[in-house]
Amino acid sequence: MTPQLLWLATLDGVAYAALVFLVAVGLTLIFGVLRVLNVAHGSFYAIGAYTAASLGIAISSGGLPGWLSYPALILAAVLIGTLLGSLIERQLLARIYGKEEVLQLLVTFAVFMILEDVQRLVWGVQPYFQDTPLRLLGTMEVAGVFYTRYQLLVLPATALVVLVGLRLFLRHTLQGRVILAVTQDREAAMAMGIDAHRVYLTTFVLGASFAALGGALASPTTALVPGIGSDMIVLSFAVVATAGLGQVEGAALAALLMGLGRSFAVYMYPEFEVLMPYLIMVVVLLIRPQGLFGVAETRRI
Amino acid sequence: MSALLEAEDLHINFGGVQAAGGISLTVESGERLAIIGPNGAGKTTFINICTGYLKPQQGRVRFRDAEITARPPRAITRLGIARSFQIPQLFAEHTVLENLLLGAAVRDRAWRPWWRLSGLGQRAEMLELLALFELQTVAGQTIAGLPEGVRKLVDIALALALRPQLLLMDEPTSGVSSQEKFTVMDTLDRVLRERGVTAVFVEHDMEVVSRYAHRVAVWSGGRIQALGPPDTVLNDPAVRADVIGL
Amino acid sequence: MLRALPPVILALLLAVLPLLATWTTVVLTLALAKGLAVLGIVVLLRAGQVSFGHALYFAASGYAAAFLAGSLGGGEVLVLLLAGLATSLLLGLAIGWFVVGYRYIFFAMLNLAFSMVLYSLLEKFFHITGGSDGLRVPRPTLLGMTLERAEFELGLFYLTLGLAVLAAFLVHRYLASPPGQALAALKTNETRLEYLGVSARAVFLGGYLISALLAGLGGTLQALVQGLVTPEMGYWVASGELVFIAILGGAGHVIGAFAGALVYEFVQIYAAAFAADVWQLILGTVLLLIILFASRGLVGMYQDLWRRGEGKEAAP
Amino acid sequence: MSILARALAACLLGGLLGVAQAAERPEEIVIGITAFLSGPASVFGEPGQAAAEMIIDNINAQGGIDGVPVRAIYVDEGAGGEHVVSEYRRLVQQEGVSAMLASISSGNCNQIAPVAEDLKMLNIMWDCGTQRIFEEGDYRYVFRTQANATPEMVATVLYLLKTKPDFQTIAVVNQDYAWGRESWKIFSTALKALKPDVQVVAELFPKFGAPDYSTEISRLSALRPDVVLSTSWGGDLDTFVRQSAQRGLTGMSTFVLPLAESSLQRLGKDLPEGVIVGGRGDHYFLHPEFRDDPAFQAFSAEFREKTGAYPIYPVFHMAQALAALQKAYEIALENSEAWPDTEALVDAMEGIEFRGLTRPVRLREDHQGLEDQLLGTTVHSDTHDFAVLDNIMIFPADPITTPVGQISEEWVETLDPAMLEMEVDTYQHGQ
Repeated sequence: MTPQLLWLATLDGVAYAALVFLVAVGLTLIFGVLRVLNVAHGSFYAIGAYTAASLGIAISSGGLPGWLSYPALILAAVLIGTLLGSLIERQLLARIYGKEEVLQLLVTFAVFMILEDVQRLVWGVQPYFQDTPLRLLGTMEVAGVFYTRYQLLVLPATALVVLVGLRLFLRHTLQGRVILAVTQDREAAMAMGIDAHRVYLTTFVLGASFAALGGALASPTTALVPGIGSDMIVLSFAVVATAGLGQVEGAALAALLMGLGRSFAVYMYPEFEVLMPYLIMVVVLLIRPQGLFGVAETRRI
Repeated sequence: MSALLEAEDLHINFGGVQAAGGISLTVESGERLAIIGPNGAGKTTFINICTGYLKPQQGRVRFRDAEITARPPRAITRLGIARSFQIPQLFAEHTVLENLLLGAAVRDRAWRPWWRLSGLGQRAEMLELLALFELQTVAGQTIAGLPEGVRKLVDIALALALRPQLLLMDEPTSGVSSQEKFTVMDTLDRVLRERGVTAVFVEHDMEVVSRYAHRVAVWSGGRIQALGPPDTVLNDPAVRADVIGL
Repeated sequence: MLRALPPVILALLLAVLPLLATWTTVVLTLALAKGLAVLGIVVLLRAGQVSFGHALYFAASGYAAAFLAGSLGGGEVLVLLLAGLATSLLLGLAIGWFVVGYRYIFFAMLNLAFSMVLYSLLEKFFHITGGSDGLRVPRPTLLGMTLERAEFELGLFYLTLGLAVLAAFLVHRYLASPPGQALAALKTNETRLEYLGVSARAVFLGGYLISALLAGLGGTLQALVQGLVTPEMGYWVASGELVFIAILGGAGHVIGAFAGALVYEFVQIYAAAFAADVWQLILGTVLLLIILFASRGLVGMYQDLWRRGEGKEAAP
Repeated sequence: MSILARALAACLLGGLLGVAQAAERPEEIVIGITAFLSGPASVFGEPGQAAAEMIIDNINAQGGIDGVPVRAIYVDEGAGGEHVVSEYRRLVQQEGVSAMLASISSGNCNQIAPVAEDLKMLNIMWDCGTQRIFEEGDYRYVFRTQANATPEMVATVLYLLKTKPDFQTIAVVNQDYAWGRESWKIFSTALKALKPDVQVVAELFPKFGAPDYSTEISRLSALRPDVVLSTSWGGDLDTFVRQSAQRGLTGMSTFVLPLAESSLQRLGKDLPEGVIVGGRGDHYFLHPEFRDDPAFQAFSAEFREKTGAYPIYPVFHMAQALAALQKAYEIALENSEAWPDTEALVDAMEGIEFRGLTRPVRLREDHQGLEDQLLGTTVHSDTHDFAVLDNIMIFPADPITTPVGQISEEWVETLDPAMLEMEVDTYQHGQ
C-alpha cells in the first residue's frame, strides 16, 4: 500500500462518502423529528437523479448553454423534495403518527414499492446518461491519476456546505431550533405550543430534498438504472444506524467511515468492498447499540 | 422476631442529587413498616435498590442472610421479595386474570409451550385472590380500559400472586378514593397477616400510617431522619415540622 | 363455530387445487413456504418487535440445503429439511444472543445489518456460493422415492401443506402458552415481566429462535421446490416483504401469515402476466389501504365482516 | 367476499385453460423468449426483442412456418433468476409453448438448462456464453446456436498477441457473475499458455449492474497496466468505458473489450481509437464479407428504421436462433407428415447447419454451435459519428473451440504458442 495508493483511496473514499452523506443526513433528520425510518428515502434519491438527468438532457437537446445544468441539479432536488415530500407527509404520514412504529415503517416501505414502479413507468428501464456537469469541469491530475474535478471537488464541497449550512440552520435560526427541540423531546416541545405538523412537514421536505440533491449530484457520475434507489437506501440505513439515529454531524463521520472503508477495500481486498459498510455497522451496533453518537434512552418507572 | 431484610450503609446519587446517603435499616419478619417523607427524599429509590432495579454505589442489602445487593430483579423475586409500583406496571393488552396467571405460571415454573395460560391449574387460586379485592368483576377486562384506582389494586394483587415473604409497596393507596382507602387497607392487612407476609409501604396519608404501621421510618434528603412506633415518631416536633407540615 | 367454516372450506379447496390446475402446485408451495417465514414475523410482532433482516434465515437455510443436496447429488428431502432447520437454529442462537438485547428500531437495524452481511457474502464469493447467479439444488428423493418432476412437486406441495398446518397449530398453541403470553407481556411491560421472576431476554430469545426456525423451514422448502437459491432470498427487500405480508394478512392470527402470503404470491404471478411492471405498485397500494383503513389485515377484515354480519359493533 | 376467495376462483379458471395440450397442427406456434427488458442489460434485451419481432413478422408475412403463424412471449430476465425460472415453467406448463429461446445471462442459462431438460422442452440458448453447460452434462433438449466463451476468448488472445505481441502487464475488470468469472478463467489460462511471461496486476469483479467504477478506475490509473481487459457488456460496459474515457485511462492502457461490438453506436465518440473490439461471433454491421449482400443490407436497413440503431451481436444471435428453429421445422416436416412435436424438432436439431445473417453455423453432436469469431481495432471515421473497426480478422471456429468431451479450462492450458502463426482472413476498414 504505497503512499500514492493510500492518497488515492482516501480521495475516492471522500468522494463516495459525500454522496452517501447527502442521502443519510436527510434520513437521520427525518427520523430525529418524526421517529420514522423513511424506507422510501432511496426513491427520492433515484427520482432526484432521474429528474436531474431529464432536465440536463432537455437543456443539451434544447441547445441551451451547458452551465445551466448545474442549477438544474438544484432545481431537480428542490422540485422533487417539495413535491414528493409534502405529498407523502401530508397525505400519508400525517394520518399514521399515532399508529405503531411498525405500521409507520411499512407505510414508507409501501411508498418505496410504489415509487419503484412509478420510476419505471415515467423513465422506462433504459440506462440514462447525462454527464454534462461532469464533463464541463474536466479532469485534474492528482498523484499521477486523473480525477474529474466534479467528483473530487464539487461533491465533497456540496456535502460540506450542506453539513455546515444545516448546523447553522439548526442552531441559529428559529425554525431550526424548533426542529431541534422536537428532536430532543417531542412532548415537551408540543407542550410549549410548537405546531408539530408544520415542523414535521418542513423536516420531511428538507430531508427529502437532501436525498433528491444526493441523487441529482450522483446522476452525472453514474448510469441511472432501476434499483439504484434500493442499493442506496440500505447503505444510508447503515450510515444512520452507525452514527446514531437523529445525529446530523454523526452521519457525516459515519459516511466518511463507510466511504473510506469501501474504497480501501477495493485497493486491498476487492472481494470485501460490498461487505465493508455492513461489517462496520454490525461491529458498531454491537458495541454501542445507540450508534457512535446516539444517546441511550432509559425507561423510568 | 428475626431480621428479614437488612440494608447496610446504602449510597447512590444521580447527577449530584444524593438519593441515598448512608441508609441502614432492618426489617423484622412479620412487621408492617411505613416509609414517609417529602417527594424526592429517596423512598422509591430505596425500593428500587432492594429489588435490584438499581445498583447502589456503596453499601449492601441482605435478605434472610443471603447477599442480594447487585442481583437482578428476577433473581430477587424468586428469593421471595415482591413489589408493587407507584405507577401501576401491568400488561396493558392482557386481561386482569391473565396478568395474575402469568405471575402464577412463572412462580410455579408452569412454562410448557403447549399448555394454555388460561387453562392453568392456578386459575381458581387467582380468581379467589381477585375476589379478596372485589376485582372478580373485572377479571375478564383488559388492563388498558380500567381506571387508575383499579389498576393500582391489580398491581398489588399481582405482587401477592407470587406468594412473597416480603412485599414492598410504593404508595399502595394513592389513586384510591379516601372512603375506599381504609376498606382496601383492612383487606390488605388481613391478607398479609393470614399469609404471614412482611410488608414495607411508602405512604403519604398519616391516618393510614398510624392505623396500619407497626413502625415508621422518616426519609429526608436520602437519609433516615427518624425510626420508631407511629405514635412517638408522628408526634415528634422535628418530624412534624419538616415532614408532615408539608 | 360457524365463523370458522369458510376458512376450513378454503383450506380444503387449497389442498385440492393442485390436482385441478397442475401449474398452481409450485405457486401454492412457494406461497406456503413464504407463509411459514411470515409466521416467524408474526411471532416477533407479538413481542412488539420487527426484524428487518429475517430473510437472513430464509436464505441461509436455503443455501445449506443447496450445499448439502449438491454434495449428496440430491439427498433426501427430510434430511435437507433437517439441515435447513439446524442451520437456522445455530444461526438463530449465534445472532439471537446479541440481537435479543435490543428493542424497536435498534433491533430492526441490527437484524438488517446481519442480513446484509450474509447477502454480501453470498453475492461476493462466487466460487463457493455461485455468486449472484446462485446455486442449483439437484432434485432429492422424497421419503426415499426418486420421483419425476410433476410427482415431486405434488409430493412437496402436500409436505409443505402438512408442515404449514402443523406449524400454524403449534405456533397458535405456543402464543397462547405461558412463554408465548410472556412474549406478548414483553411488548407492554418488560420491567414487570422481569419482576415476575423470568428473564425477558430468555423469553425473547425463545420467540426469536422459533421465528428463525420458521423462516429457515420456509427458505429450505422454497429452495427445494424452486431448485434454485439466489442471494436475493436474503436481500433487505425480501425481509421487508415478509413484514409486509404479515401486516397484509393480519398479524393478529396465525392464519393471517398464510392468507397474506397466498394473496401476495397470486397478485405477483397474475400481475406479472397481465401488468408486468406495476405489480409492486398494486401491492404497495393494497398495503397502504390496509394500514390506513384496516390495520388488522385481511384476517381482521374477515373477523369484522363476520362480526358486522352478526350485528355486533365492529372491533375498534 | 374476501379477496382470498376471488383470487382462488380466478386461478381456477386460469388452470382449466392450460389443460388442453396441442395435439395436432396448432393454429399458432408459440415460442417463449427470455431477455433482459429492464436494468442495465436491457440495452441487449430490447434490440434482441426488436429483432425477434421483426423476424417473426417477416415469417408470418410469408404465411408463417408451413402456414402456421408464429407468436412470441417475452420474459424479462431483469426481474431476477427466480422470476425467470418460475415464468419459464409457467410458459411451458400453461401457455403450451413449442420452443424456448433462453436467455442472455449465463447465470440464467445455467439455471434453465436442467429445468428445460426436466420439462422436456426444446431450449435454444440464443445468447449466453457459458461453456460449462455442455461440458458438465449432456442434454437432449438444450442447444446453443452460437459459440461459447472459449472460442471468443481464445480468438481475442490471438488477436491481442498478433497486434500487440510485446505487452507485459494486464488487469481485468469483469462483472461478478458466471460469465465474468469464467470468461476471465479461460482468457487468463489461454494467455499464460501462449505468452507465459505476462503479469496480471489486478483482478477486479465489480457487482453486476454496478452504476459507478470510479474507485476501480483510480486503482487502474495508479497501476497503469499495458492492457485492460473487460468482458462486461451492455449498460455496465458503457458506464465503465465512459468513466474510463472521462479520466483518461483509455489513453494510458490498451483496452480489450471482446463484447464491445454491441456498444459501438451507444458509446459514440467516448470510445477512443486503438481499442480491441470483439463481437462474440462474426457479427458486425459493416461485416467485410456481407456488407454488400442484399439480404444483409435489407435487414440492417429495416432494423435501423424500426429501432434507430444498427444491428448488434444480440440481434445477429437472435436471427441465428430463429433461423435454426425454422430450419428444424423444415427438416421435421420433410421427414414426416404429422405436425412435428418437441421430440421431432429435437431430432431435427441434431447436427443441424443453418445461416442467420452472416457466416453459416453448424451444431456439433454436443449441441454446441461452431461460429467463427470477428475482432478488430477501433478507428474514428467520417462516415459514422461513432468508432468503426479496422484491421479486422475473422478466426475460423474449429481450431479455437474446445473439442467435444473435453473441459475448456484444461484444453486451453494445452494451447501451443505456434497457434499464433495461424493464417486468418484480414480486412482493412477501407476495403
